[in-house]
Amino acid sequence: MSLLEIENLAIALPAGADRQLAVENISFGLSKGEILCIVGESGSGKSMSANAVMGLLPEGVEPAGGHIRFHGREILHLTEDERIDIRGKSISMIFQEPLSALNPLMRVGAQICEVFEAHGLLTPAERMARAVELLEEVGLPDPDKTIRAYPFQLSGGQRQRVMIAMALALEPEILIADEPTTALDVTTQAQILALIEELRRKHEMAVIFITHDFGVVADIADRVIVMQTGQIVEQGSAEDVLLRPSHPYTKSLIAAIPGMKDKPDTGQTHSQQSPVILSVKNLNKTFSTGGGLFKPARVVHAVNDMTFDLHLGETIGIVGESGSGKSTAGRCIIRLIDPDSGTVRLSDVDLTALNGHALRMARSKAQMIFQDPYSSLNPRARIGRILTEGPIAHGVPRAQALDRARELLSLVGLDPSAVDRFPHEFSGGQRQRIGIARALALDPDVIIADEAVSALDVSIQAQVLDLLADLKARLNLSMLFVTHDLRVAAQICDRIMVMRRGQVVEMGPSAQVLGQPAHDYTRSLLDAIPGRHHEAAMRQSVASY
Amino acid sequence: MIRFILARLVKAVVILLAILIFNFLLIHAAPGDPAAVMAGEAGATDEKFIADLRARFGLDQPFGVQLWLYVKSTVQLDLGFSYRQNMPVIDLIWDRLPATLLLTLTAFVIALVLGVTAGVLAASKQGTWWDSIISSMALLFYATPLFWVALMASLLFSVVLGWLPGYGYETIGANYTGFERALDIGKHLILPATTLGLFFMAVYMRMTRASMLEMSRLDFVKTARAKGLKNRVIQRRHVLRNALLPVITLAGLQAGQIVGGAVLTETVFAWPGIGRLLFEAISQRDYSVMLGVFFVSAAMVLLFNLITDVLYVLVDPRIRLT
Amino acid sequence: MMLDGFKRFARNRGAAIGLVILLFVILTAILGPLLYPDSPWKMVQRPFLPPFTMDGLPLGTDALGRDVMAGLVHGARISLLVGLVSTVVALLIGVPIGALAGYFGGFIDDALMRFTEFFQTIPSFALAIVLLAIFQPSLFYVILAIAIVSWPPVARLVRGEVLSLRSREYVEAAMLSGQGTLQIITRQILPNALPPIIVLASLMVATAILLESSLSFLGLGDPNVMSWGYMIGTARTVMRTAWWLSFIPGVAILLTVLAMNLIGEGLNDALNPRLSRKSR
Amino acid sequence: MRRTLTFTTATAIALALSLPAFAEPQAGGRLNLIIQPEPPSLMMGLVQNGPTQMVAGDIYESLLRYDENLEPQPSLAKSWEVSEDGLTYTFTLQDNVKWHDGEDFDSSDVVFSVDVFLRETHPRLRASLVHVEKIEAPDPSTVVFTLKQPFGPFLGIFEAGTMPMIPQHIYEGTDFANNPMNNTPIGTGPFKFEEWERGSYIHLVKNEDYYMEGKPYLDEVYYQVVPDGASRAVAYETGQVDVLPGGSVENFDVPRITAMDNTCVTDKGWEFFGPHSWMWMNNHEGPMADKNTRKAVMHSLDRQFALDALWNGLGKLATGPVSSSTRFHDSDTPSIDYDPELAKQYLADSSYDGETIRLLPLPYGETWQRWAEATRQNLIETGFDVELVATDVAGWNQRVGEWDFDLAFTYLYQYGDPALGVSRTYVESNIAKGSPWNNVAGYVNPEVDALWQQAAVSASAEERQELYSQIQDTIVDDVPVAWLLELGFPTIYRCNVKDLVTTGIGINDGLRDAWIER
Repeated sequence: MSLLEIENLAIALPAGADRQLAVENISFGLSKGEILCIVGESGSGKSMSANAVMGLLPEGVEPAGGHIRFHGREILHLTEDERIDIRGKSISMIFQEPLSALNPLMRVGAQICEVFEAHGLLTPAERMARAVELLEEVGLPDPDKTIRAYPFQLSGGQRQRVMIAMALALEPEILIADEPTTALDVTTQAQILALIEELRRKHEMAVIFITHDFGVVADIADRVIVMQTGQIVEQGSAEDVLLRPSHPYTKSLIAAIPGMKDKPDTGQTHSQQSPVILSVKNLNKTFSTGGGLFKPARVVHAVNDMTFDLHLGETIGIVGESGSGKSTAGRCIIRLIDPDSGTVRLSDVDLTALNGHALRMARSKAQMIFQDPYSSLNPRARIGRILTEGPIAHGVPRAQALDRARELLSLVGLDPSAVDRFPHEFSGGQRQRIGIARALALDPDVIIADEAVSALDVSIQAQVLDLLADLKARLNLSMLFVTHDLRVAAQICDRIMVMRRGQVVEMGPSAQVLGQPAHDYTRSLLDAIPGRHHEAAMRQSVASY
Repeated sequence: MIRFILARLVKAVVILLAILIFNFLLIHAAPGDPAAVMAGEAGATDEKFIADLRARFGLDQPFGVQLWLYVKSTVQLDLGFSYRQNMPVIDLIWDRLPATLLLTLTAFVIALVLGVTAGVLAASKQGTWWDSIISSMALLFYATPLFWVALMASLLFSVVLGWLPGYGYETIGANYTGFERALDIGKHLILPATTLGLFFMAVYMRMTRASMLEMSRLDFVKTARAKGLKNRVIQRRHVLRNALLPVITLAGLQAGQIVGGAVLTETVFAWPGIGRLLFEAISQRDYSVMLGVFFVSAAMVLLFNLITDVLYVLVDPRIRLT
Repeated sequence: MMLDGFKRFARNRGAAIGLVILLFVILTAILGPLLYPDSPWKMVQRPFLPPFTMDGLPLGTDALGRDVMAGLVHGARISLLVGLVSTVVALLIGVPIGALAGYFGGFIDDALMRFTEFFQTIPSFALAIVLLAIFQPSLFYVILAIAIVSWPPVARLVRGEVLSLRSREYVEAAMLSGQGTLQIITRQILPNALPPIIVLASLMVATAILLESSLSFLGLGDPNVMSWGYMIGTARTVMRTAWWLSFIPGVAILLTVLAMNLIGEGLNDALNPRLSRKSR
Repeated sequence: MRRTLTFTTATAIALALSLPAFAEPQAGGRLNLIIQPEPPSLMMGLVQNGPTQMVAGDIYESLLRYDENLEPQPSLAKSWEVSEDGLTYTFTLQDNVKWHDGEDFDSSDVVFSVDVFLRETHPRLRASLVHVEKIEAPDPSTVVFTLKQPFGPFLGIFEAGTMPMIPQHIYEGTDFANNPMNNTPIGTGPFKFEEWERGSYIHLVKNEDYYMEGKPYLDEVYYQVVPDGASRAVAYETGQVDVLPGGSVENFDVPRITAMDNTCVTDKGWEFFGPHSWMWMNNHEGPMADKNTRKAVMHSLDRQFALDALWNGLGKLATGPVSSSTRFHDSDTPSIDYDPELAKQYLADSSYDGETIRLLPLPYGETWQRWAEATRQNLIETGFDVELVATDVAGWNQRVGEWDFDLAFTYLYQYGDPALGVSRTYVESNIAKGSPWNNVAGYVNPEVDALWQQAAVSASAEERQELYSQIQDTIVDDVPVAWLLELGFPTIYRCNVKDLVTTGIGINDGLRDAWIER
């Protein structure tokens, strides 16, 4: 008998939602010590069944049928008191965003001790001692000190370790992990995955791991469930699903994973011979924060002496983890942030020497594509206005600008009639296309794409990347591609620049940086890419169908 | 922590200095001459009398000199001399300040305690008739003119029902001492403090309710539930503590309004505080008293702000430790 | 999005009640002079006539034998006028200050916010009293004084909104597309900061009406216009003999302010489901 | 319609006053009075405003006091003589008078008070002292005033508010204004200063060493400070105070309070002051410079309505510049009546063409504000365009003093004699910007000026009467100001408080004789 058994589960959404049932016909089992991955894109309902197990469905969302059995006992319709008994003790849970999942006003020790307190176990002193042990077990440095820390004093990875410690406190039989590594840097993600794997083995704990990332699935899953719009489309052992996917949706997802080897090596020589379009020399930017009368300011060197040339038609990837300064660099180049020193020459104009009107005019030659498709379009402006404001500001007559806007929409694969609509009428991927159209509206020489595909689901991501590659080839665009994802960079960049704490640690042709990294840091980044070791196999499996 | 308070103090001092100069300019821009008022109340007058008065007021000095003297002496805690009341301003204020502090602090505490309690109750019973009643009451108090409530309260509780004294600070000439006196003052305090507190109670209640509901939606509350904590504990330890932060901020911002409201309350209830002193001084153009009361009430507001800042810091480690 | 907001607003029962009351008050203000063409100051009957005792004088007369109903009707105009105009003036002061501070940040932000903080530190009611003592109470200065003491929250709110909107990517995109600063603030940022400003403004109208009545109560209103605050201020001395004289306009203020608050709450729920409660 | 109103207050007053106090005075008890507003100081030599006089009138005394017909009565002087030529006034002082600190009071205190202290500090007395040649103290109980020329009203200036006796041993040689003893006043009066809790009350206690055997009867007196009119009414109703002096509750509240049990009311006790109200009309410039406009204003005013609706029928219509309680009032002077039609005629004959008339109410509370509103309505109905200009006390002083008005309410005391309290507002020599208390209207009539001059220095009462009658006839025809009412201020008290108002000065010096019946 399975540890946990879910049978024909259906969960109803409140009236007025886009569909009636969040999930339906969900049936699966979970055995002791097993890691079960539930994979799906946003809106697939992948978190719902896990939340239902905990009795933590969002307000208004109710189970509509089916069974959840834990050790054979029905737990779908327990009273609150009975649930409290299970929560934290038999089944525990960790979440995506460890900062907001911890109470900002309580020390982490106290928050761990609460788990024992909730179930009336141990004396306060014993609880503290246990908390220290737990912190040690999840690999936090200096647990005696950390236990008195507040969440904001820890890094993202450390916070997630605290969450895990908390979840482990009563040695539950099941751990539900809801996208626990999505908010983390890739190296941290690798560590957390390793930790979960290790703890699972040590405590013989079953894990339900919810994720959107097939790489992660490949790394840790024993069994996989693939979900699409509230339905299970495929489930089976990890090997079966990943290497022999049967459902077209699963296949398309696997195919959409950005690969490392997609980029042909030829581009490099071609673009290196063309003229330099953007030249950055000795660019520096420091931030100082929290300075005050009685407090020394903290200085962060966000961009440290950056120098490179971008050739016509070339794409350079700027890759790094959060806080590496990659976005700051992009914004300094385009003068959204004023650099402290250094020069940025765009064609023949030194952007750092300009100001006011001259800067506004010159900057039309360098445009940007932004990360968040939801905040990059003015919610109160029609698409037509969004696409024409720039040209009109540069003196193009309105009618002409509007014609051009329609053209651009077709170019990025949208219907020209979109000019009359508002951003909220479009999906994330469509908005990103509009963002790209806007960047193109001013016929720029250089485009800076700042994490342009990071917020998108993997299948959309692939489409947008294809679009960019296509546009690049057709329009001979020169591009700076800022991203945290080496796989994405590999797909589209001619050269790659790796940044860490404001420093460029390595720069070279993509194949070289990815294939024979010269710097340890690059190597550690590459190693941490989830699913890396299974990639070739997976790719082949999809290709063979 | 100490550094934080020091920084706040320095800021407060700068604001106080700015207020000093501002008040001085403002009030000297006013038409009307205190010498003329005093002369008038003396029943008759002649040139010499007014000239003498002007000299005694320092009103014959150049404007800049008056300002400089004012700032200089205020910094030395000398708020000038009220020739109308024939007393140093600081003494007048000192006499009245305890009454105002008692009134405003009591009102503040009433408002905060009742407001937060009601807010918590309403939030925890969201959607029930408890919630509706509390929310409606709060809306009602929020919309009622303070002076009108004061009038109606004194009419009802003092005149019609005769339960509570309707004016004053204590029973005059009763010569109570010790506990009896405290009790007597306490009785006199009930009506003014409650009416002054009602409006702010409504504000805090609404804020607490909204903030509690907002906090309940946050992830860490879900974490707390996932731990198996009882709802009561979650509400108190996780939701309320976090929900109090915006309430504290709001309370700090409204300190000025409480002091301002005291002018009305003190006038209606004959409460001998600085609010009433201010109103009297304004109608009599007693410059030094006006300036002094202004300065002191602004200082009071800054003190309130400082207290709420410290409270905030005590509750929120993020400020204390960065 | 706006349409959704309107639906949510209309579904809110409190807001609907508020809207009905407010419409009634507005109608009274507009039609009042037609129904009561005579000056509300006209002494028409013997003083202190209680309500419902004489035809044509449904609410009786005040201390000078003036028609209370006429006063109430004419007072509606003044209360609304003071509430609306002073709010508009406060917005005209507060929005630019907040927008500039939030957009430019740094020194400008510091300077403007110190300035705002300074106005917030002075007890606002006392400031209004002093301003009127200086300017002499007339409708113009009453409105000005109320506006002067009520703009700081606007500035703070707008600053906060602008500060967060300023770093939105579409604003950066607008900068890159060559739009000028003024255009960015007015076309890209402020329209998106509008919902919380509208909510705050509706609440400010309520506060301004209360403030006007408080000032009139202390005798600092314009003596040439009949306002509700004036009526209570006048009736306060005779509250013991003619309690209805202060009760009736008090209820009028209460209802109007309540209506504004209900509408404000409705707007808040409709326009910023999660936002703006913090901002006050 | 309005005329048919009945006001019961007036009848109540008549009843209360018709009961003379036959009973034997009883000693002891405490009296609580309202004092409004709180006085700035109790040192009556330095400050002479109303509240100061009311409280300090029990602490300080002068040589004389005056009955309701303004006949002089003994106070610190037990007798006095006036020489035939009206130039020498000789006062004999009471025996055994002591200051509150135990020092003896004698004639040198009188000389110091008048010749040194008050000459320096008291503008109103200073104006009268110009007639005085010298003041001498031939022996400790005798004081002799020698005048430069006869001064008709001279015997009327020995009231405590005009000429308080100041202790020489405390003030001689000091800076009067900054003497620390100003906060603990020392006088010779029936009550001693005990405590002043600012913002709350002033506490006086019985002077055990008072020179009159058995007096005062009361043990202690509390003057309570309550700033709000409604609260003052509550204080009386709840029994916390026993006496509401004139002006301490709004007139609108008077009928209700006087209807209470055990409550008496009197409008006596103001004869010496003769509070006389009028509207200043700006004769200097603007519409009111035209006599016809002024007459139009005067005929527009429904003063009887004001008297009934605003003053509860207490007081009288003023017939001219001199109050009926002041000496030399001429009741035959033709008065100007309410006549809207006549007013419209005068207005049509005037140069007025629709300018906005700026009307300044007196910022002394609700009654005055209502009065201004009613007046504005009266004037609007005649055809004027009137705007009320709201001011506080300071702004009122400024505007009136700077002649920045068209019409302005005011009232002034007459101090018993036209030469003391009336002529000052009508003579040309008293036109000067900066003060709201002189001839603010800017009335100029050299003929009348000469008559004022003559009347003041005449020693003969008959001659003075004739001159003053002539003056009243002329001025009433010129209408330099719009006379309104002789104000009646009601003193409201518990009926078991006896002998509270016994003089023309009222409770300002009345507590010497007051007692409480039990």
